Amino acid sequence: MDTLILVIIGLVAGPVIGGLVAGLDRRVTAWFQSRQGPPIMQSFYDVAKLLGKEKMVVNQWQILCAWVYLIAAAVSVGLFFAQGDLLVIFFVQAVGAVFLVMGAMSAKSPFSQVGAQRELMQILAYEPVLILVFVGIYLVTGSFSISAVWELEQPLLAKMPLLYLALGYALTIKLRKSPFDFSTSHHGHQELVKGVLTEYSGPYLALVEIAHWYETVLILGLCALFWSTNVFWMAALLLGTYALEILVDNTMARMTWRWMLKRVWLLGMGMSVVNLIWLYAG
Amino acid sequence: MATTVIPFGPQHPVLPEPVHLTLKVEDEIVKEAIPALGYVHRGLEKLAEIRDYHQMIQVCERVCGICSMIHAVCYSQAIEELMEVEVPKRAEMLRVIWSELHRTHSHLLWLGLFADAFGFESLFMQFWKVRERIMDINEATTGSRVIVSVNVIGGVRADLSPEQIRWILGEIDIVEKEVRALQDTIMNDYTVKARTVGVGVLSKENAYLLGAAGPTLRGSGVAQDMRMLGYGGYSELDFEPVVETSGDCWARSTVRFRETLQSIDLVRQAIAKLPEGELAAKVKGNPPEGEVYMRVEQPRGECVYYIKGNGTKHLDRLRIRTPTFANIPPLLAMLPGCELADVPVIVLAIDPCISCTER
Amino acid sequence: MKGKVINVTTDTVVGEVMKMKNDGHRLVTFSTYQVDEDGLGILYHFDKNLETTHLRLTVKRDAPIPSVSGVYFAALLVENEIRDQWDVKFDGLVLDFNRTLYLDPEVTQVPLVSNVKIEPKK
Amino acid sequence: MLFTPTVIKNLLKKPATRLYPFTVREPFPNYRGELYIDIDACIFCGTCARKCPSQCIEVDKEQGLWSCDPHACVYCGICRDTCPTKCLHMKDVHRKPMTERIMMVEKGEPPKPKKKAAEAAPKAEAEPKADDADKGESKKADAKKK
Amino acid sequence: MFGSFIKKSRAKSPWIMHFDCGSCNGCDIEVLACLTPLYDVERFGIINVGNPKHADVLLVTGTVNHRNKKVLKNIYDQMPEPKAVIAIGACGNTGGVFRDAYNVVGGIDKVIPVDVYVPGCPAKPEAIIDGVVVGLGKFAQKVEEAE
Amino acid sequence: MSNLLFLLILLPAVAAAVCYFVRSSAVRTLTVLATGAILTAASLALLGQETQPLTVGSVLGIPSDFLIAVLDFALLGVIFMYGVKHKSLLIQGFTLAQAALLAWFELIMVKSAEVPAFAVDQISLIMVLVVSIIGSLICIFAIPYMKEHEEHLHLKKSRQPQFFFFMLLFLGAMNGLVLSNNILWLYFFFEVTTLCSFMLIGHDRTEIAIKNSVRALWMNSLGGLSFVIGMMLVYSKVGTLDISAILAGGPQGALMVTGVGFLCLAGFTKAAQVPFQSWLLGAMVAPTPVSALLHSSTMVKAGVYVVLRFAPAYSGTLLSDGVAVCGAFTFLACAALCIGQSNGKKILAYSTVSNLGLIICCAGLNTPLAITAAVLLILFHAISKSLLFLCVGTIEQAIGSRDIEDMRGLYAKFPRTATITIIGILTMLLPPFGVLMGKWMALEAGAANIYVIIMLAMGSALTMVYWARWGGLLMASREAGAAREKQAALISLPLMTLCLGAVVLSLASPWIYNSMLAPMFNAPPFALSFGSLNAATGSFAVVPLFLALGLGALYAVKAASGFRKVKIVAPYLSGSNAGEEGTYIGPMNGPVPFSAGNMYLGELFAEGKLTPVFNALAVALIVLMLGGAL
Ligand code: SF4
Ligand code: SF4
Ligand code: SF4
Ligand code: SF4
Ligand code: SF4
Ligand code: SF4
Ligand code: SF4
Ligand code: SF4
Repeated sequence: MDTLILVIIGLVAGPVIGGLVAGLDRRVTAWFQSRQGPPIMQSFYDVAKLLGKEKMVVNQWQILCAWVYLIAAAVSVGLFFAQGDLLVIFFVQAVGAVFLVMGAMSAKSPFSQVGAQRELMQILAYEPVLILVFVGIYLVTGSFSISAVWELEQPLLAKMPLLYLALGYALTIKLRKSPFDFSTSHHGHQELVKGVLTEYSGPYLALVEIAHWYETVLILGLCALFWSTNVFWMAALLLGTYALEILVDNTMARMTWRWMLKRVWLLGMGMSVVNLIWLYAG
Repeated sequence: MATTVIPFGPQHPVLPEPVHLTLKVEDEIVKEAIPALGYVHRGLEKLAEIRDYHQMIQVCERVCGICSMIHAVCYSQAIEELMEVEVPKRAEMLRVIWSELHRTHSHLLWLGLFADAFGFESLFMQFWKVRERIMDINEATTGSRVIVSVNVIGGVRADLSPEQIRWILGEIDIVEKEVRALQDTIMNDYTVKARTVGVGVLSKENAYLLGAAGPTLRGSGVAQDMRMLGYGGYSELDFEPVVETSGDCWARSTVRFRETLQSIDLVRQAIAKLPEGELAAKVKGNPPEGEVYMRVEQPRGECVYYIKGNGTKHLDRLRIRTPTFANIPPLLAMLPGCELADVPVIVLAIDPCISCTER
Repeated sequence: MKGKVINVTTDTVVGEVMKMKNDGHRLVTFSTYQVDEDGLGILYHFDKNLETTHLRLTVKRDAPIPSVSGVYFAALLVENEIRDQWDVKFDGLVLDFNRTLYLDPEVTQVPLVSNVKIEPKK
Repeated sequence: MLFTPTVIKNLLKKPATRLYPFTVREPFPNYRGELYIDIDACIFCGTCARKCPSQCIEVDKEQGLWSCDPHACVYCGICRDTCPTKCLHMKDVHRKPMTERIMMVEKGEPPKPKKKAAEAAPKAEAEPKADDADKGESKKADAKKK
Repeated sequence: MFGSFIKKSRAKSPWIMHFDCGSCNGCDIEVLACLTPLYDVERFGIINVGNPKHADVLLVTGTVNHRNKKVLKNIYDQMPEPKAVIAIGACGNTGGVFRDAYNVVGGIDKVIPVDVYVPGCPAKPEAIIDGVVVGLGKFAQKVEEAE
Repeated sequence: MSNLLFLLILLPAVAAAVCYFVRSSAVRTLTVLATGAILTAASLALLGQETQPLTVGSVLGIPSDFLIAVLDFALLGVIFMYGVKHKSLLIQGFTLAQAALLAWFELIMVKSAEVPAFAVDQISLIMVLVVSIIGSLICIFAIPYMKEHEEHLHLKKSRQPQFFFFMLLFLGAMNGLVLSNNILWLYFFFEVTTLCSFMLIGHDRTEIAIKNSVRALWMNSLGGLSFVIGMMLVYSKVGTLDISAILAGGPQGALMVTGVGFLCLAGFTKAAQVPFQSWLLGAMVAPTPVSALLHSSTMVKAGVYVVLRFAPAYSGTLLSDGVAVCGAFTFLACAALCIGQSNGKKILAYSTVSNLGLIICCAGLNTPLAITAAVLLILFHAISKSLLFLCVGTIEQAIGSRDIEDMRGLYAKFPRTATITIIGILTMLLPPFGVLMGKWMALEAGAANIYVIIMLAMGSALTMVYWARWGGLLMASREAGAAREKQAALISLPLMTLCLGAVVLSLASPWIYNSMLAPMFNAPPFALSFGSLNAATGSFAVVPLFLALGLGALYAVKAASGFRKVKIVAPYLSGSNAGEEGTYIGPMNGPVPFSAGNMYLGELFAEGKLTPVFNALAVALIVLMLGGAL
């Protein structure tokens, strides 16, 4: 029963938190650029407006894929709040990612096609890192379940600092921030227009956006696990991490997927492996 | 088989102007790039047949709204040469000041757009923020931010008061400081270099043979700057063409960055040497029969006007060759083999202005 | 007009342009003007160390003009432009847009020649 | 990451944003904004119409009508500078956007056919007054309102 | 309640798309300048999206010619309702100085319906902001009428 | 029970003979259908049986063990003949060595008492189900397929009799293989599959088909040789041919473990593990039902079965780790090679090898969790993969190409096939379906071994990529009123059955686990509650996930099917769309058609460059593995 209540809280709070984070993000980004920026509630206005727009698609697959993306993202957040298995949560989240890609590929538009391919490259880059992070958690707690994390005496961060850094790569990719914002970017000034999102419009774009909020919450939740012992430090860790994300977003050029693959596989995986070896040894 | 054909333009967010490239890519490597033009073609050269030669100044300014001043200067100088009009020294120097202000704003604008081309939005914002001071100077001294309309045949229509000059000097000091603060980012930042160094390389020979112009040519190591012809007030100023040798996008952006500082310096020199005197010479009659070939240096490079007069107030032929027109063949040569993500960077690196290309 | 002007004919133009290239000149552009009812003047502008040289070619519009795009690739765009604006043909143009560089079928006049209709597209 | 000092500086300083339209800064006095005419001073000489590079002014000397298409005007100020009576002026703020196309039409008093004027503009006929005045006035009001 | 939130949101989140229809760049760069720190139209929730399918408001600069009129029409058709069109600058309004040239069709309203005309050559960023504000008013009005 | 076993093994052989000698297509069709039905029934019936070892006394008065020995040599003789015919020294050498060693083994070493020939346990039960049901469906699919196939080839004389002969024989051999309890019997069936696969791969008799079949034969002969060596080494230590006895004893010293190592190596060759993957890839020249049969449910599964079967015999040894690492390496290497492929069957081939690697890795990990993962993977992989093979076959016959780039937008013309293929792909890579569940267990089991987990993590990501893009490119718009797609009943039946099976069995997986797998272990890895599999290390909420995602997906499908009410617009093409969907006005004012291609990461994952590297690494790993056993 408790689990069910937690799941419902997660499902409701997910988009609220995700939307607020997105709004804050835009505001802080504006400050970094010496601008005033939009209201904090802007993301909600955007999505509400999109929901009120005319429904327009290239074909029915897009409708299907947008919905499945949202549902999978929501389910993964639900599972997270239900203290589920990290790997399962991740795979459920991957359902969404795959459907987003497939929906983009259903349209005869080179932009969404290439965007979809790049999205796949991103999955290729972050998936191994995330799995290794979960393995790290398993090695520390003896389980892949989130519930085990709360029983720790010492924050995960103390044992897996390098894995946290590697997680940073995955976080940046998932949040679609520079230097990894090539499958689609927040500002439409990209060689691929809106990349993987080019053909989603109106209410379906809103679904994708809400799903993205869920994903943001999921990945922030993942970060939160790293300081599970103290709420204050957890908040500080999250704030610091996100602030760093915004800073990185604002001080780096967009790179290419080739660069990303090499970088994340060498550095991200490298750091993860070093940290893992340490955990295995210890 | 795994070829993707990408219609790059005419409406495309990284190309603020409508132009089209059909890109054939494999694994995001460009194999072939074919352009399509004509989305901005208006046919304004032909307007010379129905507008008189004074009115054509306003038309020529609108060949391109970014370096409008310099188009007007080039056109006016051509007509003045044809009609053998002596332009007052003060007017010549004022033309230099506004031309260099235009070059500054154009380069700052470009640096911003270039940053945007590799997804560095904050840097774009920063350059455009700095640029607004130049726009304010334009607006305060000429009455318009972009298309300033201060040229007339024989001179200029506006003047600078001593207070304005003092204010301008103060403003450009600030601009220079803020621009210099960005030097490290645009020239040395790791991610910026990763996106520009070695991208779109144009060798010195190719740049020359393909007829590149302006910073594109100078970035490949050819020291050619039409201002060295010494037209207008430039003969009295002290400067050297800015040259980089690596021929890649980094070199082109560095040339423009250094030219921005050079232009600010030229504004200072011109103000220091601003003589007293008339603003415009009296112009009587119509351009006589004859031909004139006039070249000036625009922010994007060498701009050529060919004018044929016939003794009436309408010109027989007005022909404009703009720098972007010259830079398109080199662009086509640079694209094959690059990554799709580098296409915007390479395209932007020639500082395309399609409006003036197609007129 | 400043700079040296050399008169050429359709027979000699490619050779002269080749000579300019071998001399290390940069092709700047061509300019065109109307000579008479069906005559077209083309000026080939060259630059070397800020010195200008012009080749002047006068042709009738109904005969094809030898293209120099094989010598200077950069001539491709301007030759296509002239093709659009004067309805002339170039022999050996590297990439011939066939009068679609700027013009659409809606424009029925040859732009820079008065009272000449564009032939309907095949 | 070399850009970090700049963004931090931006973060610590007040945003550079001008809060237009909530606060409007003092316009530059020279700005060539909205063109308007002091119709009472106009002598309907047509100079402005002839000099306008955009050819957007029409002057009907016989009826005393001066009209300009503000949508076609390029705000170059040539007309203002060449008007012999200096009856054309430009505000230092831009013309406000409109939801419909309008035409500025001003009706004034056509000059009496004097001998001197007759040389330049032959046979300007005397005109019954204010036939179209109402129409002109209403359009003018419309134009100004926006 | 949600319906009224959507209605309110429409005015608070106008995503614009800029299409340069053969402009001299004068107006273009002023449109771009609107996004930059000194004008920052993101204050009003405005995002410059490069894609008609995401746009609410189409900002058009420049003269229409025979080639780009098809593009203009196409883009307009790909925008989902409700939508508004703002023609910017003398060129967008009427064709401007170029309207007598042989390849010029004229203003934007020759091809698609225009909701707001922003005069100027080029239109100042302030004028463009005013134009968007007027456009939003028109937008709300159109939605009312449709309902 | 004994009747059922004979039915499962001998009926296919008899049916095969019927197909071969009665050259009527109607009879053939009936035979195949009937065999399929009976095999299915028999395998299901076996489920309800008491399991106990079974001894086969004599057949027609000849002692059965002797009969098998004779048949062994006869088989080797046939293979040697083919070696001579195709001038392959490798085949000749390997077979001669095998024959010599086998003779020595049987005549000198073995002093056996009677050993039960057959035994049924959980693993073999599942294998029998897989072989009998999926194998039968594939054979049924082959009926219309081969008809059309021969029409394409314009054959004068139908060669379907041979074809179905070997197909059905294969099923029998497989059933025999998985049920054998006598290691010599196992070896016999192992060799039968080698010969059948050789015949089937070379079925089309094109130059390339023959070349590839010869390659398959020599590699599998090497496997046979390795099997014989392994058998001898193991026997020399434990002194019995009884597999259950061998397993019960666990690892017994270096020599015996090395012997098991050789048996595993034999399994590797059969399961086409790197560096032996090339035979399986080459086998793709065969008609698609062959690929489906060989590479989803039978031949290659024989390989992993051997490795899995002997898992208890090497548990806790270095060999076990070696097997795990080799398997994980194959998983990663083939996933990487797969990224670069656009040939649909090659993708399936690499993905098969890759998944087999994962199963072998699980066997090597050798914990209850890992063994559960292995068995579930065998089951679900067989279903989904055979479905996909059949889909590719159907598509190939429809569009004349097996290149996935040519399948772009398949939905527009062939909505049924495309949808089934998409579902097939989804069941291969996403939760809550069985293959992913297996992968999940494998990852959780592998987390204890750093080498394994790193390779699994990377391989898992690569897998996601090559499936997702294939699934995506099949989707497309379909014009209203486009012609309906026709599918022959015998094509539809296997496709729909497999498709449904993949989904329903995934949903039922907790109960499958509970009833069939949990009894295998003293300490079952999972507890079942609310339809979730719970363990200390993690839990997979199968039924809740099915409910959440399934209901969600149903809602999404409903929303999508209302698409006619939504405005349909052309895709965005920078504003230059021409009339037709996807076409735009390009240079010279002319139309340019849509064209898109996947990224194949040519510079990173070039098959030609990577294969030698992977092969070398794999050889090194295998040497290490065998060395580790000593
Ligand atoms: S293209 Fe170049 S010359 Fe032409 S207007 Fe633009 S900047 Fe000026
Ligand atoms: S020249 Fe530059 S600023 Fe002007 S429209 Fe093109 S990209 Fe934009
Ligand atoms: S033309 Fe001159 S006199 Fe006449 S109304 Fe205008 S300003 Fe007055
Ligand atoms: S006097 Fe004649 S030329 Fe002068 S303003 Fe009047 S009408 Fe024009
Ligand atoms: S300001 Fe310029 S364009 Fe406008 S009416 Fe006057 S002369 Fe014409
Ligand atoms: S700004 Fe408008 S009215 Fe003025 S010249 Fe240009 S097009 Fe004509
Ligand atoms: S030039 Fe002045 S006086 Fe003459 S018509 Fe124009 S506004 Fe009137
Ligand atoms: S209105 Fe003026 S500034 Fe704007 S595009 Fe047209 S000519 Fe350029």
